[in-house]
Amino acid sequence: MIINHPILGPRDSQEFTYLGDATLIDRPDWQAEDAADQFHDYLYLRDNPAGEHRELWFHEQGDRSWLVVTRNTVTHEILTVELARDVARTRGRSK
Amino acid sequence: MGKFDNHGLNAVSPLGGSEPQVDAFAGLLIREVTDRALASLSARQGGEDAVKSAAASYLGGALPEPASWNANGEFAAWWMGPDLWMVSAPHDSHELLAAELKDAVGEAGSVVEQTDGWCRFDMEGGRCFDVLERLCNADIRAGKPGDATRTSMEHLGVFLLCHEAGQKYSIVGPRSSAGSLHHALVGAAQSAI
Amino acid sequence: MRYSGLKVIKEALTGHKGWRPTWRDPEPKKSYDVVIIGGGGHGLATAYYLAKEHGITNVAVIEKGWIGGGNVGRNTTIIRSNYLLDGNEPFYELSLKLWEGLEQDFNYNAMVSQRGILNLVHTDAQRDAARRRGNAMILNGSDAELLDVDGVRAMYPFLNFNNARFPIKGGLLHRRGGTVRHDAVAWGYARGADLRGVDIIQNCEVTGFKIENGKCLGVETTKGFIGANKVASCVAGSSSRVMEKAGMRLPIESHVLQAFVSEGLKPVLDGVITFGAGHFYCSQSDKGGLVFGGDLDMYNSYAQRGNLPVVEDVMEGGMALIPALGRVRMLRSWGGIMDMSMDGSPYIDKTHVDGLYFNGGWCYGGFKATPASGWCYAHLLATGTPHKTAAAYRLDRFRKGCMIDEKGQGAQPNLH
Amino acid sequence: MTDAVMNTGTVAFQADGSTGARKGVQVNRLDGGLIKGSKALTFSFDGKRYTGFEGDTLASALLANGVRLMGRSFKYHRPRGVLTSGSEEPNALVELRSGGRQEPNTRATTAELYDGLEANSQNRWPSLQHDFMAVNDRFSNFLTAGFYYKTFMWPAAFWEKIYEPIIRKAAGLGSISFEDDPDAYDKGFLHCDLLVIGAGPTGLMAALTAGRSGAQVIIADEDFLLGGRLNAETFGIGDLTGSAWVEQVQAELAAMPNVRVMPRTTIIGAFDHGIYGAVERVSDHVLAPEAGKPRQILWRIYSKRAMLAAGATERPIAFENNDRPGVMLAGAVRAYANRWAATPDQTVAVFTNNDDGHRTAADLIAKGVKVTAVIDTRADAPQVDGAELFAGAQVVDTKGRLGLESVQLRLANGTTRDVHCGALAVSGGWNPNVHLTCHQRGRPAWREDIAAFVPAGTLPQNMSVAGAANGDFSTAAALRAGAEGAVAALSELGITAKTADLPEAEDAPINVTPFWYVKEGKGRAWLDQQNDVTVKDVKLAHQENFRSVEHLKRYTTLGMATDQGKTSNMGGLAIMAELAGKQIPEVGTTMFRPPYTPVSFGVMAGRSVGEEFRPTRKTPSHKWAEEQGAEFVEVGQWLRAQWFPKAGETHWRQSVDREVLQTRNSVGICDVTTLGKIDVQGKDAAAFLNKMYANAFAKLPVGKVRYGLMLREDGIAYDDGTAARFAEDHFVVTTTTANAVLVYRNMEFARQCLFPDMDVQLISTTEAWAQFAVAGPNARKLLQKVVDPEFNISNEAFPFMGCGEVTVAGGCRARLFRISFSGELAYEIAVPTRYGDAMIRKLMEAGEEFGAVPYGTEALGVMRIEKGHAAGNELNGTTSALNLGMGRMVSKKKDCIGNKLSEREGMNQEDALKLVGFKPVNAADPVPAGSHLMNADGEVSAATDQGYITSAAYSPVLGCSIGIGFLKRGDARKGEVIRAVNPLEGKEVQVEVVSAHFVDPEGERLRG
Repeated sequence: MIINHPILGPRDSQEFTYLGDATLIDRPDWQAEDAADQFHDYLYLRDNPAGEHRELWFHEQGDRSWLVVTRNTVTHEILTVELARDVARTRGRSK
Repeated sequence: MGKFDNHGLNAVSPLGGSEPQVDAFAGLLIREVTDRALASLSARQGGEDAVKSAAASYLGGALPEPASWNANGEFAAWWMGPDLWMVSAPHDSHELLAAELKDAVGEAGSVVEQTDGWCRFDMEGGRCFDVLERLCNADIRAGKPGDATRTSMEHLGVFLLCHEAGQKYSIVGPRSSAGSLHHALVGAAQSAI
Repeated sequence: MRYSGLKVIKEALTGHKGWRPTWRDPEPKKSYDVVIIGGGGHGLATAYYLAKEHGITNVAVIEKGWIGGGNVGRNTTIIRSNYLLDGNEPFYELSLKLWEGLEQDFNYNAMVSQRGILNLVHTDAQRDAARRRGNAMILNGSDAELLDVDGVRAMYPFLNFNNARFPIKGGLLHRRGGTVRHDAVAWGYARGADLRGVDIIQNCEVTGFKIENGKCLGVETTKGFIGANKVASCVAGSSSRVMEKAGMRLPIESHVLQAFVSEGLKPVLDGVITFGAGHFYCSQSDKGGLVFGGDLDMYNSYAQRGNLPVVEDVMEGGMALIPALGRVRMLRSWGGIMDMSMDGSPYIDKTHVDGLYFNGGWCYGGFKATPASGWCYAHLLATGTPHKTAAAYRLDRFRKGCMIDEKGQGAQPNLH
Repeated sequence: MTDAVMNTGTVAFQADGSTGARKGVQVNRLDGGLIKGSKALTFSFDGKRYTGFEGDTLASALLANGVRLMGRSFKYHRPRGVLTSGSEEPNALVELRSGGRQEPNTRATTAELYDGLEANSQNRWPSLQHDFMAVNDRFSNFLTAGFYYKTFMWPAAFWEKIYEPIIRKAAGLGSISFEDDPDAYDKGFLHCDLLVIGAGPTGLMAALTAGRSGAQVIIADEDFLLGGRLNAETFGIGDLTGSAWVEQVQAELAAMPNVRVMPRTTIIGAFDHGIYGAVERVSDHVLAPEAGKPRQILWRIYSKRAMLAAGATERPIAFENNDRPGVMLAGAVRAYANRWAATPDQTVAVFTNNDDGHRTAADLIAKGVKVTAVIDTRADAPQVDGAELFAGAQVVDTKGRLGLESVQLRLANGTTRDVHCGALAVSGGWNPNVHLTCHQRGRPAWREDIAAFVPAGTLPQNMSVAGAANGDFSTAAALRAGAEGAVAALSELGITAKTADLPEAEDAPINVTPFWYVKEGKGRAWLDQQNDVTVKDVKLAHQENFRSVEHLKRYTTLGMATDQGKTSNMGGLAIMAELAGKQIPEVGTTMFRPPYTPVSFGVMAGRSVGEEFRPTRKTPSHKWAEEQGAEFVEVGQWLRAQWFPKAGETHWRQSVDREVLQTRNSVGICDVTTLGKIDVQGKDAAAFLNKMYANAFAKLPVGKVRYGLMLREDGIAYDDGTAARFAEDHFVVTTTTANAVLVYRNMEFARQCLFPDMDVQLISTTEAWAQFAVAGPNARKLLQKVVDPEFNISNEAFPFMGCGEVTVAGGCRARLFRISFSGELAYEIAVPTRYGDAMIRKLMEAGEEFGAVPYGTEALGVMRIEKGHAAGNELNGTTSALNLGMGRMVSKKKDCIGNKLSEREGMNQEDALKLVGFKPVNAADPVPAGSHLMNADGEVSAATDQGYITSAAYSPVLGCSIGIGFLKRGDARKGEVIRAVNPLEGKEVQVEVVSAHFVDPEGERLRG
């Protein structure tokens, strides 16, 4: 597969390490009332769609960027690629 | 191989020799390079501009753009990642490059000595394309001087720096695997040439 | 109709006129006691044991394509009971015992062949782990032998003992492990279930569940609504797609696993062998092809195909282990969709919906589990309580912190 | 023809002596052809020597020499000859070469002839002519499709003991030598705008058009000669012969720097996003590769656009005994005559359902071969000159044991007739080579006018199909499609290409009337010749309800042979459709999957073989350790010294015991460079580490080191190490050797995805520093001789868990850490890696007066077990901080990775496993790691399992074996005697539960 890196352009997916669903960015608040349940759902449950899937890839053999790739899990077509750090900030993550 | 005996310890090259290794083929030379000091420079949050200007004045030129490298006098630098660069200088005159660089950028940046984290082989000659296309997936034939590509060769992550398209490249890889990287380069050369 | 050597001879002498369909193709009835979603190995085995062991024959197996077309028809045919953890080993040992009597039980030759599985070890730490696992196997009634390098050499002198990057230090031998003719498993269970009255309905896809006040009343399908007292999902890689229709999110990711077969060769490899320093395992089919595989492609996928890097990785492992394979050719590659669970172990459980049951999360261990999965799923469906060997396969085990993590990889499905 | 061939530079045979001479040897060699008659090559088949010419394949050379019998079928061991002239060949498979180069199942049709070629027939015993296993053919009626599923079940034990061994021995085709393959293989990567797959008229025209536009073009063909069918036909293109036109185009392409022409290169698969796999056969056409040169190369081709121009494959017609040597595809017979100047026999008959078959008759007649009959299933068949035509007739049977002698016809009027012929050229029409279009989601669609499947559905991204592969069979149509396809593909890339003026070429329409099999006859009519699948088998599959194409394939093995059904699938489908009363498209097709043709293990492994399977990482002291005669061990990719044998030591234990005792009694030195080192800087560095580690780090003072435990988010411990604080905003973190990459990846994940606004920068420095542990009571004394005097490393100035920057050996900068894995007074000292070799020598020299020893990973392991330190065996991915006895380290007062889920009930049960030590009650007993723990009495079973031993060693200090491991409620059971059982090796020993800290439990030594 070819991942169109937002900074480096098209790169072979072989250079990347796959993690999984991009919701792993949304780590729950450890002090929330139902933190235990939230962490369970966060770590263990997946939508696992047959179709568009937002997922995390690490450019391990490249610039060490974590990317959020939107890819169709049926056709493997890649629709968008973003820097995970930007996505994380837009999802309200900070320190 | 440089002024290493400035104290009681003698240096050895990544391949373990006291002199850099050279391998010659028809139309290709593979040279182990040991006379450069390296330091990584990363901008701290909010310090991106400060680092760039401080580095520019220390290096005598701007830090390179993504996926590229440049040289300014005795200095050279390549882009490693977002807000992260590798700076290189002659080892003889800059064995303490990291300290010098840190002084230059101060609080705006983080600097880490990288000199001995890497081994470097320069490949020169008309057969570079033929050999490199056996080693890495970079589109080298479409490449240009100043390209700095992180790629992998025979399972090893390396930086590939283009000096002159089709004629001269530097391959910078992990020092502990220098032997394996060297074997891969020589093997590819024997196979392709 | 009973299969036998005599029957084969009789038919040969009378023009093969007497062979009847291996299973019927009935139209679905309005409702069943149990509707099993998925005509794969596990679904068909479940139907077979429901009918045979529990006398529940008013059962339909509905399959969106052709039966046996999922992972039971695209795996590397290995059976084994060489697990480490208490939550797993008794279940897989039950499965292996069922394999051992399967052909006589369902009167179909699935070519169950226990020629042994050898897991190679290349480091002292691997040997320690192999010893712990071998002991766990024996304590659970399975079999294991720890071989040193000479023991391995005696079995397979052509492995790389000369210039290996990761020298072979020994291996854990599981003599009762082996292979089975995978398609025949689906066909044998289908035939056995069909003979006992189970309706096998091909080309019928589930489009939804009918759930009213927390009770599942049946399934909507491309052949209309089919009512059921109990609905049992058994669709491996499609688990998330199907259960999503019942509003469930599962601890499962679907990943593609490639497998390969070489051109036919005169005997090379008697048993199954797994490389401990790379991703490669291999056996030889009775037809002569080397059947081999390795690691997942690593990314979520519902495409039954993979990509080149994994092919290379697997065949590099093959060459590293058996340099004599250099000129042997890979004939065909294919991919299956693995229902990778969050700890590498499966689920056989009720769901929060009354009358809706779930079986899945088999990762790439589903084939060897087929008989026990059917046996235990049938037990759960018939009795309402989990079979003792499958008691740990609950959907809520992560909430409780009771993971069954053979590989110790944590909640990352593609690493199991 | 002759002149034209002259033009092409190849030698045509004139009616002169030389031809006669050659014909004398090669009885079925004809005039003309594209072989180099000037270059005679000798080769052997089954030990018999023959002569052929450069340009021959093994198959064409054998035919020219009058050899029709080339193999045996898989199941019935029927005598078989060559059916085709290409890679789709099911029958003529041979073992090529010998020794380590022996290559089973090689298609004689694609094996290029070279001088000294050695081939042997396979799957027969004792000889090809007299094959014992041919007895199977007599029992074929019992060995029908799937018969084995219905028998061999009684008695149960007999399957493995009796039946299966016989079946396995009989099964398989060719054999391997079991010797290592001596040849080298290589891999590479190519990039292009347009990849053209196939170099027939379509592909050549496409490459020419694209090449002229300046685009980067790769054109690949599996054949060693470009031109595809043009080399097999007598068509002219413009005023040139087909082959002359090919040479002209080839010359122009060769002159273009932007075009790469790759003959002998098979595109094996279409993978995601325009990546194609290709295998180039570099040296298969020579006796042995040149020194250093590869046999084959695997190319990964990154294409922006690809055009499939792979042509079409002819399909046979099934009829009784249609598998005898001499029964061939009509297009193949034509190819042998026109390209290779060879004919399977001097008398040939033709059996066809389409006009194309008639070309074979015409071409053979033109070559002086006697065509004894043209049998056309169509009543309205076109006329034939020079041969008798039987319109509306069918071939109903054949004769000839090891080779065809005659065929029996049923004529339109119902009468039968025997026709003498040594070969029968059969044409059932042509199937477009759609295979690569199916490698992703493509599903072919039926086209009635050509009675064949053509590419359809979702093709691989950016792939187009043209020419015969797309169902356009005429040469003119192919040229047009190639040119227009190239223009279209490039325009999508913004490259303008012009369609060249197309030369004149034949444009004959396809006249075909579908005809799949001859219905009459009690005998067998073959569909899949290699696997012996007959029409009867398909009927039986239908009868037993194996009606889906996939069931048909799997039950009968139709299309599962080495040719993957390229010539047989279609017939099977058509017959199943007829039986099921369906249209062919309703029945559908099976999946075509990679590779297009089989691919060797060697080329897929490339140069990653033997010791180069994976890279090797060497420590800075590697060279020195080699000089000491150290034994090395693989730790991940690292090679580490395992122990350093001294003269007179005959067993590794002696060396290890000595290293341990000398270290504990005086001082030892160990290279610990392999531990991962990550440099962490930034204003939030401390806060960041506070998230990464389960224990607190925020308040670690500068100049201090702290042990840290890392958890996964699920609360399981996965790594431990130390963090040294060099400044408020600067830490150096160490990881275990095995987890260095993983920890770095996880830290980057946290930095970029979880805490994107933290000011923290990470970079690995593992390789930059050569780090040595100096351990033992004399460690400080030793180091004081190496560290420059201006640095005070006394216990007061440099206490336990201190760290700082110093210089050594007169000014070499170094980092010093006072940390201890061995439990002794210990330091780790790091210098730039290039000085590592000198540093180990310096340390050993300085240590001489103390009798300093180097110690390896074994002694390291013994000492850490003596101290009860957890390592890989304990951090096995299933153990929590609680299990490791570090439960209290997990801070509840802060947020860190893993602490929330570590609170789950299942991980905090009162009988949880706890890390403790074990001592054998009988000091002589070993306590092997991997033993399970059982109570002192009671049954030994999984149900009564109490835990397991993770690590064990012989402790020279205690004079007995010791172990550490996990025991239920272990911390509360010290002093209890239990059993360590190891049924795997038939061992059981009594052990006492003790503290895991066997040596210096109070830890006084390391503070001393």
